[in-house]
Amino acid sequence: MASDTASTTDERTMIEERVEALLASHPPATTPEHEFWGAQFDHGLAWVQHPEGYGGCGVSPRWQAEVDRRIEQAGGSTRNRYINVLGIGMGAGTIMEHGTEDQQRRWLRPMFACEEIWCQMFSEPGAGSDLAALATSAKRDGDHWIVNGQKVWTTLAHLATWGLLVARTDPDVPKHAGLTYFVVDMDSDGVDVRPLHQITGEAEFNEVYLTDVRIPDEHRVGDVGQGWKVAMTTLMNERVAIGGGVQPRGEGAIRQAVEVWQTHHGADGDPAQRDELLRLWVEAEALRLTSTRAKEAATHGTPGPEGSTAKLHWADLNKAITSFTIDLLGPEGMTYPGGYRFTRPEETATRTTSPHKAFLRARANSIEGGTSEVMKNILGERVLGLPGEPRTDKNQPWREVPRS
Amino acid sequence: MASDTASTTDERTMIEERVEALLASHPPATTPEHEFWGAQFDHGLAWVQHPEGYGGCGVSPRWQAEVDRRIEQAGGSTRNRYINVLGIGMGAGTIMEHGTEDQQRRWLRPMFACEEIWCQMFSEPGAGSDLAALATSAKRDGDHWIVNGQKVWTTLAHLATWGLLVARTDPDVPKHAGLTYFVVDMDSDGVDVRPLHQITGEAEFNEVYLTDVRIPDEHRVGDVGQGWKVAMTTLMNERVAIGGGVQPRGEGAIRQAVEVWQTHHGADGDPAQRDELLRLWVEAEALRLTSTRAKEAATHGTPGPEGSTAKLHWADLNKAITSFTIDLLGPEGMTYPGGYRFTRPEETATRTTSPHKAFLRARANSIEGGTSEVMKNILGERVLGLPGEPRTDKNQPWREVPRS
Amino acid sequence: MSATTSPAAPVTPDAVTFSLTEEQRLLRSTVRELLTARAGSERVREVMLEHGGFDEPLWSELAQLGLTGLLVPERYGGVGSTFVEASIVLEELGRRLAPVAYLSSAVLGTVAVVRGGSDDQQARILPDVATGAARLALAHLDTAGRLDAPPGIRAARDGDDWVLDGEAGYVIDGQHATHLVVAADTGTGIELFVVAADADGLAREPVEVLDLTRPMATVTAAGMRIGDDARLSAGEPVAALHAALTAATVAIACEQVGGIQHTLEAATAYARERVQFGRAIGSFQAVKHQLADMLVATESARSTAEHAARVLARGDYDELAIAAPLAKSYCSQVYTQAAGDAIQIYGGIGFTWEHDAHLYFKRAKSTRLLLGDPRHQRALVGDALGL
Amino acid sequence: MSATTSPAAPVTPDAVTFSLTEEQRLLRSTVRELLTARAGSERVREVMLEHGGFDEPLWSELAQLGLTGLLVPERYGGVGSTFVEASIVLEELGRRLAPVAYLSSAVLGTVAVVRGGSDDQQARILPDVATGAARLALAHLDTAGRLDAPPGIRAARDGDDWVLDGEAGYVIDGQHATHLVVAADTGTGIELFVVAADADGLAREPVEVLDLTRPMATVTAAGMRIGDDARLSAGEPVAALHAALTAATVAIACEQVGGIQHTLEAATAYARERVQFGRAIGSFQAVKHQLADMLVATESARSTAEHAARVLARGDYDELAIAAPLAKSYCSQVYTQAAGDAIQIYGGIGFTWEHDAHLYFKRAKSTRLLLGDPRHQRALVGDALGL
Repeated sequence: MASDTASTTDERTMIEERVEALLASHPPATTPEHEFWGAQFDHGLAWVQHPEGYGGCGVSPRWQAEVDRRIEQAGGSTRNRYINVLGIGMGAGTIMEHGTEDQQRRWLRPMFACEEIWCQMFSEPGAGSDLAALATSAKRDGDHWIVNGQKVWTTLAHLATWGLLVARTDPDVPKHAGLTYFVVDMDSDGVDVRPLHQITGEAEFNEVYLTDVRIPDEHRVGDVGQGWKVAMTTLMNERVAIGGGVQPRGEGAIRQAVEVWQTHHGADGDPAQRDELLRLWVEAEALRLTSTRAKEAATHGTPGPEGSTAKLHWADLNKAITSFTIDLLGPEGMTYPGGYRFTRPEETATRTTSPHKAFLRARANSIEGGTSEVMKNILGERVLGLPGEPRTDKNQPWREVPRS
Repeated sequence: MASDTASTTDERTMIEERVEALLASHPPATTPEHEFWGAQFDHGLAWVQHPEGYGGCGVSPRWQAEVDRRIEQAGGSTRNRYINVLGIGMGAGTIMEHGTEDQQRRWLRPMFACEEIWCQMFSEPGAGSDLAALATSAKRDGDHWIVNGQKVWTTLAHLATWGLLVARTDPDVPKHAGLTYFVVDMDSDGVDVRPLHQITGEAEFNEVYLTDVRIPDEHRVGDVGQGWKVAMTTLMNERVAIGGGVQPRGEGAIRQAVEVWQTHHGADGDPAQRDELLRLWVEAEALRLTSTRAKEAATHGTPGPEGSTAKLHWADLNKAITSFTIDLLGPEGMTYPGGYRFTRPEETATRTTSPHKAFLRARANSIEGGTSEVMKNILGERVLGLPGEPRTDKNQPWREVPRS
Repeated sequence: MSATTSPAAPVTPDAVTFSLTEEQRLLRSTVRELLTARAGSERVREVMLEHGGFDEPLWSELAQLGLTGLLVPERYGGVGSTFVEASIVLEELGRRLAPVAYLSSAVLGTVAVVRGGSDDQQARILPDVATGAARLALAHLDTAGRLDAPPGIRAARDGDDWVLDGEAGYVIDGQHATHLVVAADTGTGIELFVVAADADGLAREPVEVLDLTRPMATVTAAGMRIGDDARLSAGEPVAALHAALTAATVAIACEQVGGIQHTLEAATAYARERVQFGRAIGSFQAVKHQLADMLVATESARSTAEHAARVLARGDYDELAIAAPLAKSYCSQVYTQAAGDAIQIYGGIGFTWEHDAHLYFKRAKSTRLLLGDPRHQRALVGDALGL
Repeated sequence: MSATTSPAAPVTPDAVTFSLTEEQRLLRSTVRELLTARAGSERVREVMLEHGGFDEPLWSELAQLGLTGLLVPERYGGVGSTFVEASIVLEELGRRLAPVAYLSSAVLGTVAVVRGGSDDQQARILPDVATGAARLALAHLDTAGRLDAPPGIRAARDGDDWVLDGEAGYVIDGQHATHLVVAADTGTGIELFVVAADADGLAREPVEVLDLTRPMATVTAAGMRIGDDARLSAGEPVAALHAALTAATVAIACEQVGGIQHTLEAATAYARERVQFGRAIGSFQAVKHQLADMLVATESARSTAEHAARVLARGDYDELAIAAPLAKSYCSQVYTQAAGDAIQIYGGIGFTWEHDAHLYFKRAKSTRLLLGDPRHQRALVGDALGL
């Protein structure tokens, strides 16, 4: 990495001092997690790029990784970023950019301390890839809004205090123009959260039915009709959050494939299967190196296309690896150890997932967070500069656009 | 096969009698080919479905295979269907359906006897998949037409007496409506045939430059502005011609792959490569069985989708097999035995082609006769009933449609 | 499944006739109508979650139509049809994922008894199989389900009797069978025994299966004593077992074609109806071309399965050594690809439990691995070809 | 290429720095400008058809920039750069398919002499290599080009001399080299000899190559007598050969990345311009998604090649045993796929001799097979990983 310039040296010193102060006043070993995270917020170390008083200290966001690393080294927990991922990873940036000062003061600290969990209500049964076509309506009623509709794929909704919501406030203008962004109190009357069971049987996600839900206008984020723009901020933050980490070599799905190879086949294994295992291993390593390269480019401020290709590449590869792992299991691949359970999945599912569950779960990789088809459109149009398709739905009033 | 009905029994008898008469009056052993084919035409056995006097005897076209089989059994040649494939396979049906009686009388017999070779001038540099966008113009000049433009991929143009041509006679109407179909005397002034060298170095195809070529109006086929409809008849006949034959098991590209496996690898070969060879063998056999099934369905008059999928399947598979064969050759795959020759390929290329040339030649399989992309649109829309894409070029005057 | 036939050069087989007779078409529409009425998604889900994956009322209806005894000779109360008729039923069952013991009893068990049993034994067992009153299941694997290992159950001679011990894994419909055909390792070879499923010394434990519409069991024999008349005594037991497994290989391919066809049709219908960005998603080339590829693959898969069924029907065992593994390897590849692609076309809804896509996806994967995966089947093709 | 390094567990390697220094960036733009001016398509075609695939004027210009001696130590008149600099040159050469003897002389030959030659021998040979006046080629295979067979040329001791006999196939740039590095089988092992290409007893015959931009020769030695000072005498010859081949493996991957990148850019530009059905073909998802897939693959291919070059540059031989074959296997797969897909995107014009698409398609296939195909390279990765 290039050596620090003068100003980054100052920033480094400031960061180090703040971390030391935090760890001195709130020793991780003896401080309850929520309290520690609150203090971290107060020390300006929650989102370092935020201004003072809003959980930050106004430096480049790349220092955050350094802060987190030091906290973890000192035995502190950063798992709030995981527990409250939709709030801390996506909601906070949105509220900072588009929220009022009152909203920022009210929501950010309890969010970071995980005293209040957040969820995101964007997708609908009729609006998946075509998010801007969403139909949930919000109608003004004095200083309140009355919301009706149905949202799907809302992770954490069953635990959340607050929900990020995009709703249609004007059906008579083109679809992107008629949306407004709100924060919903998930305890409001008319909010009905139901588990959504997936192909593993478990309910990792929820459906949320909204029936005459009243939202005070002060919980609107951004102007009326600006909901698409605000939602884009949330989604941009999502991509940053996803692209953040680089796993060690051989981690993830390929680790399980290698383990099954070693336990079930090994030196006597079929050479055709060994070649396929190695093909996948090579591809996983190629992807990992690309993520490393992307991360390095990002810290040097010259990100190239390598950053935007990772999600697409990973989705296809993860499906291929997890499916091949089942083939490696042979007859055991016809089983589902433990059977199907119609419960909520455990929190730390990723580490302990069986190859069988991983195989089923992976089918969603090329759908969630943007289908592979949509990702390819984005890469083709934004990175490669290819023209878009003829669109009929962009300028027509939403009310007149065909929907299913 | 279902047993013959009464009327098919009559047809069979008639066919058998005619073939016997032909073979008796023109013994293949002693009759020159051209003369034999002429007599075959006169006996109504050239295109059995044509009416008497036009090379046929008015029966179902499925009898043709029987006629050809008997002629071959008796030592007669049917290679005129190959030598003059564009005329006999595609032109004849078009002229029968859309031509005048004079045209039919003038052209069909010399065509079948291979006294006159035919070529087809449809594609242009700017009109490949989008054939209806073609730009070659034909302007009326009294009882003639003056043609200017450039055609590509015209097999046999260097040998042809006559060319099937589609040209634009009205640029101010939508593209499909402004076309007219002609037959061009290839010896006319202004017809310039140039070899088009392909990636093997050889010139299997031609470019044809047309500069102020005069065509008498009596060589127009179909009405002015009806060129698209007439051209479709030609292309339909092409598909029938292509889908006709079913190869024996293990023939074609897979035969070469198996041979290379046996000569270069055999029992000690890499199991991963053996598995890949078998995967391709299985797929080739699956395709062959599908062609068999399609042929059977066609003779029973209830063709299903199996008929339209063969070209697409074959193109991809042939590319895969020929490419894998080069991999099987190992270092020898880096060679091009005989070197690149910038000549016309020999007529019977298919039988004697090296794996190397087959590998290069196969790249065109998914382009010629309809790209795989166009074939998938056709299957998706016509067989599966999926809707088409929004089109802007269909109703606009041709002159105003963007082109490259 | 070891190739007992002579290696066949890549000679073009005698052409089969793919077209159906009037009777066969009637059979197809009869079965399809029955299953449309009785094996809808709701019923299949009820059976798989609440009845252990066996639909007894549906089985009775199939039996009343004579379908459970299609492959049972007429002299033992069956229909004595060819495998072409069975393939039609199997395709329709596969199309609906109908949870009945057809593969296990009407194919595997029936073929084993027909090929291995004496006239007396057949007369004793098959009439009940034909009426559906008896259901056979085949226990021939070890607990790991290895195809190249001896059976997990051993048989030892003790006077006039046999004593069976050991464990067999992955017994299809094992817990719903009334009788088990047990392939047991005698130390010097294999013998087949037919035993009552509820006999003393025999225990059955359901396997936790990926595909809930196809239950399996682990069968344990502990000092189980049976008379020699339980041993199938006509013909070579290995040949009978091989015949049963080859028939099952073809049967699975036929069943897969039904699932593939359903997958194509359902995904196509969805792509015609589902609108995003103001157009049906099937108008986008990304979806349209995926479905066109699926169509191409479906047609070729069908050809391989129908060919194998006809080759089996006419008893051309040389060709069958190629056609059976070829069909299963190809159909398995196509089914797993198609069922996965369909989920992608459905998008989020295809990932939910309430949508049927996952049932086909699981059936595809499970049948891909059943009796040998595509790689294994391809190796058999290669062996038969001498490659 | 046999793994002389210890099997590495899948441990994450020390991270390399992918970013370029200012000097490296300057190097790239210098080379790119030179090749844009001197190695356009017309010139490449002229050289491949009329000059046997070696562009002598371009070679001189590369030499004047010091690029032919990038890997030659400074004390022998070279630049003494790391492999990262060489990888930059290789990528640019691959982007243009520039027909020069870089892989053969500046990589294979240079590394063999640096690793195998005594100081005297290096001082005798390398200064001319650095100036481009001498060009090395490596003759190490048998006539069939088998990687697992002994060299096709044998060396026998005769007094103080050696006598060389036999035939070596697939010698890259063999007919344009001034000197050959011959790996010869002594019966008890391998020795490396440096001999003048026009020496008595040595003959060179061009191979009819698929890729005309990369000439190869068959080299025949017939009773060729040479002194022992021609034998590279420092270090283990097998290790020197292995080092040269490993460096070439990485070099090919870097060159492939250049070709892949060009393929992506050229096909994308065409898809933006070419109009059919009233729209640019790149607006159709069939084309757009194919290019998006190509972009994804290109980025990952680049990562593997750049990583391998950096690992080689820092001399981490344990990691190199993974990184080098990994890069070549992956880049080969991506290149052959991309070059084939590009022809499809171009349509008919891409099938013509006049379009450049086939040159890249042939280079892709040829380099895929050069020094071991992806399957072979993957096996090496597996060996290094202990899988």
